[in-house]
Amino acid sequence: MAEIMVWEAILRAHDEELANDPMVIAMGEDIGVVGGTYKATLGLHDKYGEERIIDTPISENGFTGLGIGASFLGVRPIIEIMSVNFSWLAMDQMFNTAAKVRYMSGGQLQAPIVVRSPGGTAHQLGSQHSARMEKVFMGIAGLRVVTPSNPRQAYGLLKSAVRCNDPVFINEHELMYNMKGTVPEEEYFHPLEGSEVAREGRDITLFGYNISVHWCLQAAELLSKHHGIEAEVVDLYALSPLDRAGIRNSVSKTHRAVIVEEAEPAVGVGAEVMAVINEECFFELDAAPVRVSALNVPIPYNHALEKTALPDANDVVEAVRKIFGV
Amino acid sequence: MAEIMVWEAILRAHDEELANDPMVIAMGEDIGVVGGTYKATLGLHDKYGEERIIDTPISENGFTGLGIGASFLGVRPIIEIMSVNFSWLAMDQMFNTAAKVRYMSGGQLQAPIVVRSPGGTAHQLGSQHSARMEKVFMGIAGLRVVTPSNPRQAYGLLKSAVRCNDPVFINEHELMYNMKGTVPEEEYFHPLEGSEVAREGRDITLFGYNISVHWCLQAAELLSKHHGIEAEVVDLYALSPLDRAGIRNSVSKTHRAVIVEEAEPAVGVGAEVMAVINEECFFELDAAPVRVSALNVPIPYNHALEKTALPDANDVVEAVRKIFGV
Amino acid sequence: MPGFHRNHHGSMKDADKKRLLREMLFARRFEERCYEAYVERNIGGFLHLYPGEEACAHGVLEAARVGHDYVITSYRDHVHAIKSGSDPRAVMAELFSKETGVSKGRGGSMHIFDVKHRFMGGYALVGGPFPLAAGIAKAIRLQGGDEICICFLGDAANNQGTFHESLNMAALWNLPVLYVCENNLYGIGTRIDRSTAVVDQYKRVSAYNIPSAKENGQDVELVHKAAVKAIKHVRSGKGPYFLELMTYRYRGHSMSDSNAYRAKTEERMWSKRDPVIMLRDRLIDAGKLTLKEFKDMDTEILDEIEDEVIRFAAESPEPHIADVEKYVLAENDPWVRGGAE
Amino acid sequence: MPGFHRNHHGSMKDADKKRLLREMLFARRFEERCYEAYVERNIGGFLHLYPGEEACAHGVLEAARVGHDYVITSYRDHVHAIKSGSDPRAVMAELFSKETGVSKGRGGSMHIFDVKHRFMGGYALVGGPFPLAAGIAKAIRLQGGDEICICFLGDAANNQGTFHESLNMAALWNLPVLYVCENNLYGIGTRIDRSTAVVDQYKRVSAYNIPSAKENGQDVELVHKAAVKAIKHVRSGKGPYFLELMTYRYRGHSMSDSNAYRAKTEERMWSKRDPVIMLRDRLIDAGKLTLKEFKDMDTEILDEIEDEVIRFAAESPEPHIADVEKYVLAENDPWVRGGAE
Ligand SMILES: Cc1ncc(C[n+]2csc(CCOP(=O)(O)OP(=O)(O)O)c2C)c(N)n1
Ligand SMILES: Cc1ncc(C[n+]2csc(CCOP(=O)(O)OP(=O)(O)O)c2C)c(N)n1
Ligand SMILES: [Mg+2]
Ligand SMILES: [Mg+2]
Repeated sequence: MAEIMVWEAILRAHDEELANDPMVIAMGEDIGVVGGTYKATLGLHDKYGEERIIDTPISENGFTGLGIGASFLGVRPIIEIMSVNFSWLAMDQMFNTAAKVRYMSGGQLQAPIVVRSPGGTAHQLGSQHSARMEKVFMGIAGLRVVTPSNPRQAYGLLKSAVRCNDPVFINEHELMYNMKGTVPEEEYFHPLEGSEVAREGRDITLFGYNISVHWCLQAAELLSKHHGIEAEVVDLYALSPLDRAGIRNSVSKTHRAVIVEEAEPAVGVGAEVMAVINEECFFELDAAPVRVSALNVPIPYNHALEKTALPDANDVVEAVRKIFGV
Repeated sequence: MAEIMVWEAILRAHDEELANDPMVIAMGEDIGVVGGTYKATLGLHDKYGEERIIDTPISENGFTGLGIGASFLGVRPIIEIMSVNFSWLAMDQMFNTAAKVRYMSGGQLQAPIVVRSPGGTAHQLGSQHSARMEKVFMGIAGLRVVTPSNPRQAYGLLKSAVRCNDPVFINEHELMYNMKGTVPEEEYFHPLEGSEVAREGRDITLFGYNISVHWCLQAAELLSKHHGIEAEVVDLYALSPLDRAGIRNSVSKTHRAVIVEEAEPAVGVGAEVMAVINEECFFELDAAPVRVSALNVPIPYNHALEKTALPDANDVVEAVRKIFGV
Repeated sequence: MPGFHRNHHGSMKDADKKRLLREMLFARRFEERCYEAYVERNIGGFLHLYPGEEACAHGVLEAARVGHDYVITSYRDHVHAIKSGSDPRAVMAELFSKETGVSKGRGGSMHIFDVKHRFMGGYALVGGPFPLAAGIAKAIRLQGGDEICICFLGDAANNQGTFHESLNMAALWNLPVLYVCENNLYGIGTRIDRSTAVVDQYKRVSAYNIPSAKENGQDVELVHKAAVKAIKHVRSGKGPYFLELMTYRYRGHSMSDSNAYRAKTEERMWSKRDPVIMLRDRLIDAGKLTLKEFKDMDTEILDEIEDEVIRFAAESPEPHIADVEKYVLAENDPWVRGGAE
Repeated sequence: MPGFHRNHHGSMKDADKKRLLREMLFARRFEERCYEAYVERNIGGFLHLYPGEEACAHGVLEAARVGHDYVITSYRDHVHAIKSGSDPRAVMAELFSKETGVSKGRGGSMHIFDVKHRFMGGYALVGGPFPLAAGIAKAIRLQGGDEICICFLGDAANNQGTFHESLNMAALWNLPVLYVCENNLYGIGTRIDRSTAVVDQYKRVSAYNIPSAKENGQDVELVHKAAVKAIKHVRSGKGPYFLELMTYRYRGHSMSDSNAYRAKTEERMWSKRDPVIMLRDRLIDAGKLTLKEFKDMDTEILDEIEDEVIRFAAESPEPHIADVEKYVLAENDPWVRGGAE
């Protein structure tokens, strides 16, 4: 098992999939000659050439649509949208075409594209570069949404996404590209559905995804150390479809739940997981489920304001303490 | 009190606001010479001229952005997006600019635009003309979202939206433009926040908005007649911000809740209302809250499939019966 | 059924002209019958008809290799599908929302798909097909074939940002795509000069260095000739081409449109340039056809539409309700579970 | 502080040239100091600097009525704001994320707003300002003023769909907007010919029938002259205009960019066309300035930036944490409750 960074894991997945199938291509702004803003495609332009590693014009809806059209003929484009904030421009093609074409063609066409994008708040990038949009993607039928919390998932989810016949959106995180972790030496495909128990516990379940898994894990350590509360941490790497069974199983064991999301709360992951809990195991609950979310604001540039707007491990600890009254 | 249709109510609001303030303008595809696909601007082109009643090219992001830019200088554009499905194309300007400009300019600029769009599933319009996207709009800080269920609301909400200094999205419904109802003869401004009790009841609360209010009311009648269950129907005409107090008050009285939404369930109004209930009055609940939603599919053209994909009053009745075990 | 012989050379033989006449007349009658079926409530949703514009699809696709080249268009798509090789019965069955429809009754009028004939749809978002067509062309290049992609769209669609983005990429990457602008002078009720600063669409593409031409879209022979040239350019690897065809739709934009915004004089003027009548009269004048033959052909077509097309559509079964959740995602895709095990 | 005298006529007086030289040198030093402040971690987020391109903003805005005309641009916005009348101290305070910043520390480098000087921002989405500028121009028309809107954007931004949509509307509705393309040959690391089929940006706007010109963006006098002509056109009610200025950025796209994709020979060539040096030498050659005077000016500027600008920014207070939810929605808007009662 090698220790590598998230960006290296994504690069490795690209490289293996490009080598495996000549119909795999990568496209996006500055992903070719420059090798990608976060180095996810570094060196691939030299290796696979410009027909397959494509620097696109700044035309998000256009190049996403182009990728979708190519995918109709069996091409498997891995499309990078440099920041999730720019994906609003490409939503038309993602949702009106990719997510619906299989259905409205009666199963004749499919759009096996992968769209990858960093989708969290980094440091002081301001309102127009700090949106967290996973909730937008996971609400529309016909699209899969996954979001890795570590290099192993980043590698394995991309590999499976490339091969899967559905359009898949991969929500990455700008602050996590340099995060290290072990990845199997041998080829590995991560399931696109399900969830993972990142830490076992019996007293409460903390649901996280992507960066918030790490806040949950930190919080769990603090809770264990200072309050003797053993929290289970469930990593919801698949946001659409959500792992209803996984959610039910953990809550049925712990009887308490906190959902931790980086976005502002309205119609988000927190709300959806709460709804699933209400639907799946309401009478197992010993306390009201709680969501820990960002404030309902555009993200400010000022660092202290930014920090205030976003949740962190301490907020998770506070939420759990309130539930237990300690 | 006159009985008029929803489209007439919207037209009247346009007309009054255009007469009231020369900086109010209307823009959109075919809203001028033709008078609007749903007649919401009929006759205004002749009355106010083409500088103020603007037929736009098919350039949704462009003309929405143009409206936003004009609003910076105090113009109050009422922008029609012919079908909510096309609004994906304009999301960039709506969310990256209109929803964030006040914040990121430190309060110097505001974008007092109104965007109106029919946002429900009509009859057999197929996958690309049947999206229900209220959930997308209500998840992003900085934008208000309202959705009228009758002509009075349609009239009064548009009037208030035009005058309000925030960007407001009004989610209308293609099947409701010809729905009749009374509207005050005198000028009337409907609050942009809050909720309305559309029917009093003591046994359970049915939460609806826009068209689903009518399904809830039908269901309430059936439940009363056949099962002696008196349902309260709460009309959530404001989706963002949601009326937390209104939700709490009703559920604290009835102790049971069903949320009825036209969209596929994930991260929708149902999930959000459930989350609010969990946060506001979890221990008041005598039963798990339930959401009645569309199936998780793009909308099929075939009428029977379409009907199957969408919820209706019978589904609401079934959900309530299940809760009461009758 | 209309035949699908192909004709890739400049001039046309009489037999081809007669076949084309029949195909165009068939298209006319097919669309008129759709109108009736809509009034009879056998067709629902939005219905956009093609009468008046037949020479565009027929002239262009006559010059293409149908079934080999890829075709993509907007919601006004029935005739393009049929000329691409779709069985008119399956197209009508789609409009009747039947399981035997080309799109299994899920698509409807705006979403005719017939992928085995390489008719790639049928899209309802104005401007949506521009990048899809470029993408299909990109795939052709990657796969090394000699197909081209032909994208038909309306004049008003050209104001969508996707036009600009797609044409730039198509030119930049030298993609084998032919964009055909069916310029019928209106986007719904908005006349082109009220939406578009430069009304000559073929001139706009100089911004992408794409060669282009403008042609009378009512004369199928002229359209064919222009298309032969355009397709030759694209197929030879010289990159994209843009062909503007001046045409007119006789009916309203869709069934709910009364056409009130158009001057009756304008409508009358265009009706004198009817593509079917023009070709018919030309053949009669040349002594290759009699009026009687034409009328017989018409009767035959009307009968065929009624006895075969409508009947097939009417008698076909509806989709099973239980299948409503089919086709949302791939079925049993192993990668969902992380691989084949 | 640089002065803000205006100059709307073709040729420039020596005093104006000297003032412009000082302004451009100030802009250069301001940006270089930002670089240091970023390294010192007083500035965060993305930082896009303007060295090399000073003649564009200065030449164009010298020909405008600053404080009267509206200016809008992208993330590379500090210098445009200052030349529009913003206090450099408030711009630096913004970069230091202070409450005294132009945008109260909420915006940051990419979101400089100074509405009292009619500097309308500072947007981070490439292509976002195109329609906003057209909208501002539409508002000007509705309000009947003689202002114009000037929109500065990069070359790569022109591939965004909003370019096409906005320029069409601006031409169609004859809006008083001047689009200035600062063509520095790259969009981040992608050279223009690798993203754009027609690299001459001023030619692309023939697709909208918008008059245009291309000018050497390194020579502030030429820029000024071209801008005077362009602004005259727009202000006289003749509709939009497009001005392409050929320029070059010395630094990487933003702080995280090493410029590795550019040839050193290319960089050297452009450094010989430095807008500040060019104007300086011209004034020296004409006997209007000595090198000593220039050096003194530079020292004075550096001191001013350190003693006034940086110091103000450093000493200013941060926003109150408690205000984090301010500016999301309007405060106490009566219509939220249905009116004033
Ligand atoms: C993105 C989008 N915007 C608006 C519409 C509504 N709409 C449907 S067709 C049409 C006019 C299109 O005109 P044109 O491109 O000239 O094609 P034609 O119908 O004349 O063949 C409009 C505005 C749509 N379907 N999609
Ligand atoms: C919609 C959008 N897509 C992509 C980006 C990322 N991005 C920021 S600047 C830039 C290059 C822009 O180049 P150009 O327009 O030439 O301006 P320059 O930076 O050269 O001044 C890109 C791709 C963005 N900010 N917004
Ligand atoms: Mg048209
Ligand atoms: Mg540039």
